[in-house]
Amino acid sequence: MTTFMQVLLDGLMSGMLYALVAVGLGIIFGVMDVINFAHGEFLMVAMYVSYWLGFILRVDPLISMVAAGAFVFIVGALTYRLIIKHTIGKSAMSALLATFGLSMVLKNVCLNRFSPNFRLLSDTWLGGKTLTLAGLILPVPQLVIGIVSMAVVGCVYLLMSRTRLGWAIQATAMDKEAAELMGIDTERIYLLVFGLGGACVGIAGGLLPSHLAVHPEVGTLFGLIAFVIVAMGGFGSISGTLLAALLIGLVEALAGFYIAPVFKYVAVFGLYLVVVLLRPKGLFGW
Amino acid sequence: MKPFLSVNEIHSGYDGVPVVHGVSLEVFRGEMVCIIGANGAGKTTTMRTICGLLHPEKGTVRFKDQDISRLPASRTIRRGISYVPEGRRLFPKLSVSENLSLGAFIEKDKREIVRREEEVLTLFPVLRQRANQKAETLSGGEQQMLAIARGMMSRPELLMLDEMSLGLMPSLVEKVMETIVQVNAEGTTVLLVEQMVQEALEISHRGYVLQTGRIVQSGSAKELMKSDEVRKAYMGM
Amino acid sequence: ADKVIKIGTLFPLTGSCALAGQRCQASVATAVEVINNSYPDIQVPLAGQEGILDGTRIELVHADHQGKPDVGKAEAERLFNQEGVYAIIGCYNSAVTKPASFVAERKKKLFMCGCSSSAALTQRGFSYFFRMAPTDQTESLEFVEVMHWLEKMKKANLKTVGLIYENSEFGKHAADEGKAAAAAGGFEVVADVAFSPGATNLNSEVQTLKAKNPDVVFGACLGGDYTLWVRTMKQMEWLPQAALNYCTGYQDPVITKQLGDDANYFMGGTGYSPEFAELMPAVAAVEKIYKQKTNPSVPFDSDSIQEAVAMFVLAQAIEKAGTLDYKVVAEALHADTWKSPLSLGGEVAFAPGGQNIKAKSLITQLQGGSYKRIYPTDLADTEVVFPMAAWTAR
Amino acid sequence: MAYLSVRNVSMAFGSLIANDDVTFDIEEGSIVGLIGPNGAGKTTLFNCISGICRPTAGTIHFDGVDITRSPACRTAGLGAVRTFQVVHPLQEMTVTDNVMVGAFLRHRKPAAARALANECISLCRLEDFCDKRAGSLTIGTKKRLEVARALATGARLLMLDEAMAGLTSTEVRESVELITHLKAKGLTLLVVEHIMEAIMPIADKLVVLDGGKKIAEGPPETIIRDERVVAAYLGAKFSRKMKSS
Amino acid sequence: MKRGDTFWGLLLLILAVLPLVPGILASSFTQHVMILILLFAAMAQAWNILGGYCGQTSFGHSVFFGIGAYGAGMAVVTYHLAPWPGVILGALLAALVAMAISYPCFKLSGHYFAIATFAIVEIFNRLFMVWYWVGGALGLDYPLVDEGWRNFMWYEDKRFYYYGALILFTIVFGTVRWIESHRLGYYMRAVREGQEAAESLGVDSTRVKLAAIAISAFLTALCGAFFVQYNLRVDPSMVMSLDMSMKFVLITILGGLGTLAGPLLGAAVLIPLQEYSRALWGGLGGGVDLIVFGLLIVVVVVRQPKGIMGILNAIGRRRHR
Ligand SMILES: Nc1ncnc2c1ncn2[C@@H]1O[C@H](COP(=O)(O)OP(=O)(O)OP(=O)(O)O)[C@@H](O)[C@H]1O
Ligand SMILES: Nc1ncnc2c1ncn2[C@@H]1O[C@H](COP(=O)(O)OP(=O)(O)OP(=O)(O)O)[C@@H](O)[C@H]1O
Ligand SMILES: [Mg+2]
Ligand SMILES: [Mg+2]
Repeated sequence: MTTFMQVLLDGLMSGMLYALVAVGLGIIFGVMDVINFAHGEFLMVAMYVSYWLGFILRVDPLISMVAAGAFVFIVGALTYRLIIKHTIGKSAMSALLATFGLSMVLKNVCLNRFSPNFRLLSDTWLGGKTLTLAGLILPVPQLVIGIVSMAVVGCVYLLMSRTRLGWAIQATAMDKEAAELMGIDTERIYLLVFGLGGACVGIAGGLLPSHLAVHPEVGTLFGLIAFVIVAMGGFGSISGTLLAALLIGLVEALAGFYIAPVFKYVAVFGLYLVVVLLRPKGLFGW
Repeated sequence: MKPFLSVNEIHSGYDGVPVVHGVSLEVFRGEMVCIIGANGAGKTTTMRTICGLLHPEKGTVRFKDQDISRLPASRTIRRGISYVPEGRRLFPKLSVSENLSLGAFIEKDKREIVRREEEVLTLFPVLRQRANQKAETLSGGEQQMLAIARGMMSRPELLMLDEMSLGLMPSLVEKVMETIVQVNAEGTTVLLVEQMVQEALEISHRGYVLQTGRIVQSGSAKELMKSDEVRKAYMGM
Repeated sequence: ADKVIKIGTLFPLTGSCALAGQRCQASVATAVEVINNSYPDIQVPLAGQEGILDGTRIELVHADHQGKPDVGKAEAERLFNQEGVYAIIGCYNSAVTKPASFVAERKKKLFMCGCSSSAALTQRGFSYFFRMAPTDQTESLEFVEVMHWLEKMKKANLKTVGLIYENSEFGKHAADEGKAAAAAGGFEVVADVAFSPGATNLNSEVQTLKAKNPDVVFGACLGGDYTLWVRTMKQMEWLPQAALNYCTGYQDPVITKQLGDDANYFMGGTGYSPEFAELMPAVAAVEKIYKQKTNPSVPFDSDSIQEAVAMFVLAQAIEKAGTLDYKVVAEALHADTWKSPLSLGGEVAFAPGGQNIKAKSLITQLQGGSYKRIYPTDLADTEVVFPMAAWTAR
Repeated sequence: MAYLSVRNVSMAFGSLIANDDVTFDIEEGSIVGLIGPNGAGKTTLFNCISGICRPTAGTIHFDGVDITRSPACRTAGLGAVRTFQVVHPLQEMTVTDNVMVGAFLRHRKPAAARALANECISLCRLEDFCDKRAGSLTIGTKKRLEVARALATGARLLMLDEAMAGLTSTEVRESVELITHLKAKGLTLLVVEHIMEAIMPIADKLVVLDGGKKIAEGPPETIIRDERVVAAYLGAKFSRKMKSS
Repeated sequence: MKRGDTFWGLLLLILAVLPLVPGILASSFTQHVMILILLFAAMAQAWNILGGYCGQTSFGHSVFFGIGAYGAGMAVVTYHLAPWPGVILGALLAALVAMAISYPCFKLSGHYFAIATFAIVEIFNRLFMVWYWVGGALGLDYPLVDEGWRNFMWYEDKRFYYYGALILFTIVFGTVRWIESHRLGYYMRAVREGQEAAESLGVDSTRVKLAAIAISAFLTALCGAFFVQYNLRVDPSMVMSLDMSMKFVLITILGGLGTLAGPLLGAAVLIPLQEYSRALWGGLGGGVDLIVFGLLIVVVVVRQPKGIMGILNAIGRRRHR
């Protein structure tokens, strides 16, 4: 029983991290209909930012996550300005191609500049600490990442549904031209959305180096999982993304433990297929 | 008197393919002006150029004595131009009332938005019943009304309507026309594009006839209605 | 005139194995540096003279196979046909070494393999293929030996074995050999845990190990996955009595810095470590050059050093054959036993098929951040800590 | 049985009943006008007949075949083809290609399909646009394209959903001529239209929907005099105008 | 139409005589690049049937590619036969698998479909990784076999591979050319542009999509078989991975989606870029070749989002004006 609860708990915590990674992708996807293939690499960049801050300036990831978020916000905004902007409304798939190129560039620039070494921050505030609760082990880093992640996702949700800006974003997502006619500066909205999406994954990446090693390939699998989560939740739905992320975290942990670790991603991707076959627009999609 | 809106020799089109070749027109404050023309004449293109969705390759658009040719649509609406586009362009996943409040996006005061919504719903009572329905599930006519209503939410000084009668039932066309007249009488300048030439000319002060991207005729609505070419080409007589 | 022999290197310089690939490349370059120039004070064959065959210099042509077999094959062909290299040294990933060495064999040109560990490579009966490192098979057998030794020496009660490995050609191969060896040694394999490399977490993997609670774990995890594995075990407050690792993340000196005390008491097969200096006095001087070629803080590891060995052995064979004729050189390679101060055994000799039968590896244990030799006992310098000290006791 | 027979069809979207027990018949070779206020359920009825929606109750027979549950492509294959009120051009294809998609329903051979397509294109006066991308046409032209495409399928029952909206009166006249021409060729037409000038002169029968229910059915002359229709739909001014002309 | 076909005929003729002219295609690396161009053009074109013409973006083609590859690979490695029976079986199996897995997925639209195919690749990849019968993670390595067409294997002379690739290219492009001008091609494009409209014109969109994916998967599997024969090895990450799937997509998009020439253009640009930049800078280590490669992709897209076809069209238009 304790084992079962422990597995659930582990799943839930990785689910919460996935939620934060995916929500960034989700808003970009939902608003601009752009598959940002470089999303995993945004995560990697954030991890490097946080790692170097920690390594050189001895800043703890808990603080440098803000810097990482801000940095990737800028990376996202620049990506939009320099690349995505030119593809919008011209050809549906070209943004995919461009972001794929970008992911290759980011990955290899990091490889080139920082070498392929994997790097891990030691002696962080959270690193390696655990809490024990009724026989369950709660690793503090994951716990904090989970909490931060929920908080950020919550903020994004409120932003999108309660504020004027959120409305403007939704309107832009549905009909860019009509939104412009309402006085919404869609150019700014796009820039913001891309930045915001980057910032979310940036915060996630900023927190990670205290327990996951940074290397140029680290984002790949995260990016992959984020795609599946966003689609499973339903494009444009933040609550869907959250639910899907938690589900995927749970399924990953349960299948990994009760079936076999090799099959955990088979189960995760299988879950997506099952969900969309039952609900073709994802859990909460339009 | 200085024109409220003046369009000078604009050339405009899509992807480098010109559609409008040197159109000029003027609208004075408080007027209702109507542009008529066959399919594909460039009426919509002209309207889009005025409101800033397109930018003229040559020529200028001046509004309230300022050059707005290069302003994007999101800025022209702040100067007081509201364009109700052809084909409605509602926000399909948002409810009717959400669509309406977005119409007043440039207004920041929430209470003011509610007040305007109230006003507009009085003009279009059908929408009141559907206030919480998603826009995409409205019938064609309901959607058209919502589009017009949304266009009026920003309290524009110049309201541009593109084929607003499209798909409306006869009694509604009548009603919408009456509403427009009323809106115009209350001080909003109106620029119309219409296929229902007769009805449009009946309510307008002046009119322009557009043919393959050029103004071929203009004058007071009465003159145009009497003109043989207009009658033959556009009124089916 | 300047006489030159071109040698190709083919390693994963990008992609998920880039770290190892770049080290291997630097290692070959180090060997070439030593061979081409005169280093009379380095006690390694050919160091004292400049070049081979009376002053012929070796020139390296580097290539990147990105960890992909198809790219590796294409690059091998390009190196031979376009760049006109005499031989290729590579490819780290066994999956790439296979097609690439196939190309060489067909062309009847030499392929020197440092550290690809798949036993299958030398079971193909190739006559132009030579591999320096011990195979997974050798290592697995050694692991089992260690277990028996522990049972005897420490009165340990070891019955069950768990495996954790990345699900790739390398990991799967190691695991298969490990399973076979453990079974042959009379141990029961209770957990067989494969994971996708580059994992986001290893929770269920470690949870599975914890649930099955094997006495000994064989690990084949590379790079970041290794640290993640150790950290996750710590988080889940579990440890086996002993953990034995293939030439993997374990033997990357960087982990001791990153994991600190947590890295301690793990064991593994190690072909080289700076702590072996007394056993291999010649290495230190070569290592100095190596550090200049890569990162000054990173010494040789047991994978990368094999690539240098490959270069040295090839050069020695050419020198001895006195010709560049492939057949003659290949026969010479087979015929002799080569002095190799950079190898643990000090010698290299090839069986038919190209396996270095003198290949040895030591079992080390990390203690206090350094690799201590614990087995075989005649080479040991430290007493083994067994069972591993619990997380709470560190 | 009539050519198209709609029996007790109801269609509900959740709690909203868009069609409520609608029953009417269409005789072969006639033109039937379907009118009614915005939101009366005309398009929904089209969706039910053409197989895009499954009606929640009732049956629909076309030429003796039950098509109540048949998917859209089968209904079209049987010869009942509709156009869309909200135009659905095949954006990135040229006008000719658009029409050829329709034409392939009857002709497998590209050459034959092309010939048929060209014929329909000239019937709908789209010659000038042949090589244009359908997405770049104006709304009016797109509507004509819808008609041309439907014609090209060799439809026997053509259902036009506001195909004349957005045309100038002169263009409407031309379309009316086209419709009468088609009728002469033996096609049956079901026409939804808000432009009374167009529909009144040609319809053999009008069916009026309001709030999902059928409120009147009969020849145009009686319909314009029907109090309920005038109140719900035509409005005073139009009915005056219609009567006077 | 006519003029286009003359162009293709001429192109094929030139490609066919190219190796016969002494001095051209002399180096084996050039030959290698040419082979890859033809192979990847054929692969991308096969993808283009479903992804470009039919508008169903699939990231799943490496599954079909892999099945074809394993068909040939297992025939040779496991059963010690000539590859041919495996090729045919693999291709048929790929078509069947494609239809079986995509039938339910066609309910999904747009990105949901794309991501579903994405998931399918990952599932297949992981299953093949642990499936002992097909070699699992270890993969299958070719033994030495006799050279020649019977075994489709040559160790030194690449010219035969070149002709093999050319035949493959011709088959795939010919098929697509035929489809394009016939009913299926029109129907596929109609389904892409608007399923509802297509259905109302009598197009059975499910059948059209199934036909498209079956043909596409069959041709893709043939390319897969060629790929293993050329590379002497097959394992899941080589042939059945997202990386491989991306190649199909990238080349087509880069060249021009839904056009006959697009895949060839895309391959003709991307493959030499990839191969030569690697040859030139790969050895430097730091992934310089990949940075350059990535940057060039970005620049092309930013300049002309409609791909190289878009650039050509733009030039053509300027000339006309
Ligand atoms: N997005 C576009 N891309 C390319 N060409 C376009 C586009 N939109 C319209 N056109 C072309 O521009 C010309 C004029 O179009 P415009 O929409 O201005 O006509 P209109 O007078 O409004 O016609 P209608 O009454 O049918 O709406 C047409 O020939 C049309 O094909
Ligand atoms: N998919 C849907 N979901 C929910 N309600 C719908 C849906 N489609 C239509 N409706 C509702 O059904 C009613 C009938 O719509 P329909 O489009 O059939 O009207 P119509 O008679 O064609 O009107 P118009 O003349 O304006 O086109 C409308 O009130 C509309 O809001
Ligand atoms: Mg228009
Ligand atoms: Mg309707």
